[in-house]
Amino acid sequence: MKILSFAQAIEDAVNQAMADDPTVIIFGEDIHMIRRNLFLRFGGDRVRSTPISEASFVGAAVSASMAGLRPIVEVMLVDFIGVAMDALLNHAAKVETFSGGKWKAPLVVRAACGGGYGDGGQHQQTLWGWLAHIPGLSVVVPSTPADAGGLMLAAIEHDGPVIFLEHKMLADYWLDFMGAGNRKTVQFDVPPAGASGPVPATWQPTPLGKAAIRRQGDDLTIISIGVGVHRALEAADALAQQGVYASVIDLRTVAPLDKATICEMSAATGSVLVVDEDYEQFGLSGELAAVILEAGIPIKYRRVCTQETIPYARHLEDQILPNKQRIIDAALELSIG
Amino acid sequence: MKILSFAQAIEDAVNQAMADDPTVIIFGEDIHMIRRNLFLRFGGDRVRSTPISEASFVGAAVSASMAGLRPIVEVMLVDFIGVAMDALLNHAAKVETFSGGKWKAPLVVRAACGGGYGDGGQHQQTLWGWLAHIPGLSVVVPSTPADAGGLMLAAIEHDGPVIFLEHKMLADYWLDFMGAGNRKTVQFDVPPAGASGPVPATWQPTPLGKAAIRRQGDDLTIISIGVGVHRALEAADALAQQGVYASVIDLRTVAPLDKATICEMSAATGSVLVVDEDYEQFGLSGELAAVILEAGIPIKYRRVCTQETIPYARHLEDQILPNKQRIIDAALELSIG
Amino acid sequence: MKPDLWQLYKQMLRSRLFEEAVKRLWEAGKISGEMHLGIGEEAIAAGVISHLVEGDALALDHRGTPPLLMRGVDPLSILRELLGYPDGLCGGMGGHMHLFSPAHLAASSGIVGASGPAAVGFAIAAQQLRPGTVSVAFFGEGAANQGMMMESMNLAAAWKLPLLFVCKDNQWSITTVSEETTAGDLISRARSFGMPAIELDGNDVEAVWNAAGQAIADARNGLGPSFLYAQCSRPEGHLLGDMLLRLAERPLSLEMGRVLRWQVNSFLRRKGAPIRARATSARTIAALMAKVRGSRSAVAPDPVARLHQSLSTEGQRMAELTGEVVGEIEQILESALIPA
Amino acid sequence: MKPDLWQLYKQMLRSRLFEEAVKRLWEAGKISGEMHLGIGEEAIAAGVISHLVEGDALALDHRGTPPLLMRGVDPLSILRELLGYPDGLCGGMGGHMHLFSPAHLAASSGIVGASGPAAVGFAIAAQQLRPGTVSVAFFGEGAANQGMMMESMNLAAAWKLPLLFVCKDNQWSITTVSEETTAGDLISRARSFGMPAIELDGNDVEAVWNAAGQAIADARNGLGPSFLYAQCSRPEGHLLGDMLLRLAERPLSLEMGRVLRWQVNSFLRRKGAPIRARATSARTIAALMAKVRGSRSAVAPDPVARLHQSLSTEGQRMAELTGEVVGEIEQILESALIPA
Ligand SMILES: Cc1ncc(C[n+]2csc(CCOP(=O)(O)OP(=O)(O)O)c2C)c(N)n1
Ligand SMILES: Cc1ncc(C[n+]2csc(CCOP(=O)(O)OP(=O)(O)O)c2C)c(N)n1
Ligand SMILES: [Mg+2]
Ligand SMILES: [Mg+2]
Repeated sequence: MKILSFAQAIEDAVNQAMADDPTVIIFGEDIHMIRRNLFLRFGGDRVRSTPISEASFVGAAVSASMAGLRPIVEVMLVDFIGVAMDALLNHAAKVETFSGGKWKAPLVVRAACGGGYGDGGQHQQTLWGWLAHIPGLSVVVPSTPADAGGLMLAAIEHDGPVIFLEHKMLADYWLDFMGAGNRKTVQFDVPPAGASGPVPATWQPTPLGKAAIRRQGDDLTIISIGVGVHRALEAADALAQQGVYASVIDLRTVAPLDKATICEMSAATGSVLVVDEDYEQFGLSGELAAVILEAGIPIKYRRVCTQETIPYARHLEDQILPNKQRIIDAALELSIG
Repeated sequence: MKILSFAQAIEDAVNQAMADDPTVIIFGEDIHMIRRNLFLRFGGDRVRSTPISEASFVGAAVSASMAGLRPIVEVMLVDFIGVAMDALLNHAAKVETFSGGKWKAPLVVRAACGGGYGDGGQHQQTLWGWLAHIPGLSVVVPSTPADAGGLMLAAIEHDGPVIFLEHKMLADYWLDFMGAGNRKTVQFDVPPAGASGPVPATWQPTPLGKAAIRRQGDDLTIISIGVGVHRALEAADALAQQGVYASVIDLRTVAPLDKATICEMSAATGSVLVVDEDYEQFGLSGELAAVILEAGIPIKYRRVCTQETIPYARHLEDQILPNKQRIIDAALELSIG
Repeated sequence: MKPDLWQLYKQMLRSRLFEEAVKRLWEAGKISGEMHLGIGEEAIAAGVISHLVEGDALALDHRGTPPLLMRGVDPLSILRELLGYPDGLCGGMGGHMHLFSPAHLAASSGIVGASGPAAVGFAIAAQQLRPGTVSVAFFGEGAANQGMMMESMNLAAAWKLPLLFVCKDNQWSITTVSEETTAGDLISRARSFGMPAIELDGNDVEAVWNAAGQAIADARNGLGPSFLYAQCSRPEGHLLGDMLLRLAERPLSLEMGRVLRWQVNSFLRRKGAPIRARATSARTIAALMAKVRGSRSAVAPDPVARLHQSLSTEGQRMAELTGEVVGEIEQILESALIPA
Repeated sequence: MKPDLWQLYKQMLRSRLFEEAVKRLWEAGKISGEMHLGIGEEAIAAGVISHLVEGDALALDHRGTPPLLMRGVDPLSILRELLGYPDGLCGGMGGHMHLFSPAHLAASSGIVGASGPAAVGFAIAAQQLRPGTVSVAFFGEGAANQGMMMESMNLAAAWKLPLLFVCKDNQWSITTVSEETTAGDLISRARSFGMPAIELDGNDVEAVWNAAGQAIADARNGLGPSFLYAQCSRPEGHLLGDMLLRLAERPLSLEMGRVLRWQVNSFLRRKGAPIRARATSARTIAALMAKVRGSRSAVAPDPVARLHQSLSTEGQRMAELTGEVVGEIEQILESALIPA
């Protein structure tokens, strides 16, 4: 059994994909350093560092994918997608429909996301539910090394645009780059089971749109994604000690959404708690409520999400991002109320 | 009683605001023609035509608002906001939080939205639920002339960023510009009560975050916004003939959301049908489900939204946008099921 | 090398007649939405497109029909797309701003400036997968102020991409005189990215053909991108039913009456700009309408008429060619209207 | 006019010592997140900021502290912001990339290129509400490739806005040598928008002061925007804990060992680029590290040291000034650490 860090798992899967398929190329800012191992192995033609021109190079990734390449285009942090949003909203997401299904755009937009290291509200967003609003985009958010590699491979192989988000609390190099900066004087709440773990010797794609059940419990169903899954599991442990037993679903992909698993697990407990680091309003947490209601499943419902622009100071940020205590409180409210 | 068209009502309110407050200015592409009456009255300093550089001029509106102006910045169609999204996502929406509440950005982003005239998927989006996902933005979508003027005045007076969306099926000049082009040979399903109606002699701001109840009925509650409200009212008339009585709520503002009215009216019927021209997934329709569930109100729930990229051909588009028949079908499903 | 002017003329005439057919169908209400014609741009499209070969790619803006036609896309399938039929080029899903032909690596967009990034991505794929092929971006002078277009010029030049930027300058972006919103000049702007930039008369197909030929050959040979800046005029206005054009087309008195009425209304209202500023606004609008009238006048250059004139010495051949093209377009029009 | 060099030196020294204090606090783990220092940019900031008066506005990037300090924002409140205290400049909500001072019309952003639009909006407000005031945008040479920055240059020039673009060229954007991603040169780029553009040594505060003074005076007089392009070097790297710098700081052998290890790993893997291409990649990375080492060397220009040297002839005055500034910063540091 191979053990890799979250980041190594992704790189391993990308390595495999690039070795197997010469049409896979990568571009983005500082890629020669951020992906130096790939740069050294696959050379500067396939691993290209760009100017700080996201609108142009994300747009270019769309047409490059239409012309036979399978680009992985990196925008560093998902927060920076604002300047390139037109490429996703009006191009990547719409090529297939506009062309009457005759043309596809198989690209991966890769970005780091998420908070918990005190970098302020322009660098710690997650935005996965926001991106998933646009029909035509798939949005993938792994929580373990095995999923990270498997979903990356699936994203590369998928015949449409996929946003692949790696959370900075899981991808150690991002956390070091932006949070630690080689310091021993700062601590972060990194979930061990997400930061490193067993992976297969050869990567197989993990299917998009298939949630994973991380824990079974009869009292309530916690639905989460990314780092939230680990927070939910910690909370579930604590809840179990108080006699409240929670299931924990890891969605793994926001879009497509695994409606079958969501509904089945929600029906089983009748109580649903959504733990979502993305903004609360008009996003993933609401969509889950709608999906369950549409299926005619009566539930009690709570959500623990990010309600505001993320503050800079770590103690303020800790209160705003979903944390174990908020999850426990909401779960208890659900199971009592 | 003054009767104005939807478009005239907005212009009338803007006229009033500009006359009363010299810090109100307008900029955007082709503004000298699109707002020619304002251009003629208030001159080229306050009504400025821009280059096709939305990222820059929407960003400029944010800082101009911070420096004492109250800009109304126009991006023609909300679809074009993609190229300027960073200005909203990372700047307009965050100035107040970042500055610790010490600085505000009182700007209005004005855009036309919506489909129904066969212009394809890059020019007919609504995106209101998408924009509302970002904490810090208010999103306003009037459905009548009186609301259009009153909400525009409120948007201008509001001390934060407001997105003001005017639907092309209501704003006649947009429909003529993009749909009719002076032709007598094309027809559109323009809701008469939205396109023209009574307005006050002097505008008062219509408060943001206050829904309007457009119809009372005991069997189900239809929640909608913009043109959808009119479609819902038509459907409600037809339903009444089949003995199904629907309430119709016009949200008027997506953010802030009038949770009190939504919950009260939903509890009253126990059946909620959301009619939302924006994309279905991860948006307004889901948020409404969440808000109602959070309030502990058990409901049956359906939604009639736009599920895909909007097709070009009018007969295809008609099937995808929420229409009277889809609303009736969903309502009957709810009241039988 | 000399261009085959007859061949170019044929393409230009086809395009012109096709656009005129589109206009009629649109006016009859059979085509929905906005309609931006490429009338007036035929020489630019023909002069560039005639250099393209299998594997070359095309990134188009909201006036994509002429380049697509000239590139060899089936005119009938374009027309049926515009009519919204399931057997249209894009199954009725795209429409006139979203015409896509994978076989020709040709993609359009209704987002101003989007042909820049699109051409960059096509050029990357060319570099990587099809060395010796090129990518072409068509766009208007207004689009040159869109950030992603400028970024694309930088990116193309920095990466020495096989790309040709074709800027069609008709002086207008919708109702705005682009000069007033464009600082400096576009030739200098392109050159500042280290790209060769050539200014030319977009009504002179031979000039376009020559310049494009050289630029495309350079691109094929790995010398990087170039910028073609071609003046043209667009008698049909920005789109069919153009508001400015409608106003300007009325007899002078009527139109001035209308402007005067706006002006008077605006002057009568208390509060507002000083009278001088209001008068300046009124003059601005009047000047715009005068400018539109000018661009509609009989003396405005027409690339098709111009080439027609110079080829008309061979009357017989011209008659035959015209007959052939008219026949083709008529035939297409007829087939286009057959219900699905 | 001659600048008051002592006053400029004082500002530069304050800024330097302040940034060094920030560095210590960051290293001690008391400041979170990324930390981009303005060390090396002091002459540019001082030469520009010293011309600003009440009502002028500042649009800043991710290295906003030096300009803010020099503009008169309370250093203690900045430091307490970085430490995340509720009485910090932004109540602990903003942090170092989002420092805002409404009183000084100064706003920062962590989005590269955002200071362009921000300065445009400030300049519009200046034109409209406070004639005679100006707006200044600070940004790096990397940001000059961001679309909204280029759009902003066009917009500012087209509208003759009272705006000064200050491009600080340290040659790097994070780990990328900006030259390699920037086509043409930035002076030509700015000039292509019809703006005056001045290239200068950003380590020479007098040169910056002179050029900025002229440009700002022009802007105040309605002559429109200018572009200042100032070379500088940034010994602390892109941010504290800079990865490239960390690598480059190791003794040569160790570092080369590391690169060799990557290289060998990559060479050992079947499939991938031909050996020559792999070797090129390895050389690229080695060259980057060499370049970083160069910019860290003792001979790298330092604007503070340079001015210090030329003013040191007046030893007594220098000693007094140094003492004063050191005292101020020490005092601030002490107060900054008092818990809320
Ligand atoms: C991003 C964006 N902004 C605005 C528009 C609206 N719009 C469509 S065409 C056009 C003018 C384009 O001018 P130009 O590039 O010169 O092309 P032309 O129409 O003159 O051929 C504008 C502003 C758009 N489609 N996309
Ligand atoms: C839109 C956007 N893209 C990327 C980044 C990440 N980033 C932060 S600083 C930086 C480099 C900026 O280089 P330059 O403008 O030269 O400024 P310098 O850091 O050298 O002062 C990058 C790419 C960002 N913050 N915003
Ligand atoms: Mg034009
Ligand atoms: Mg730099």
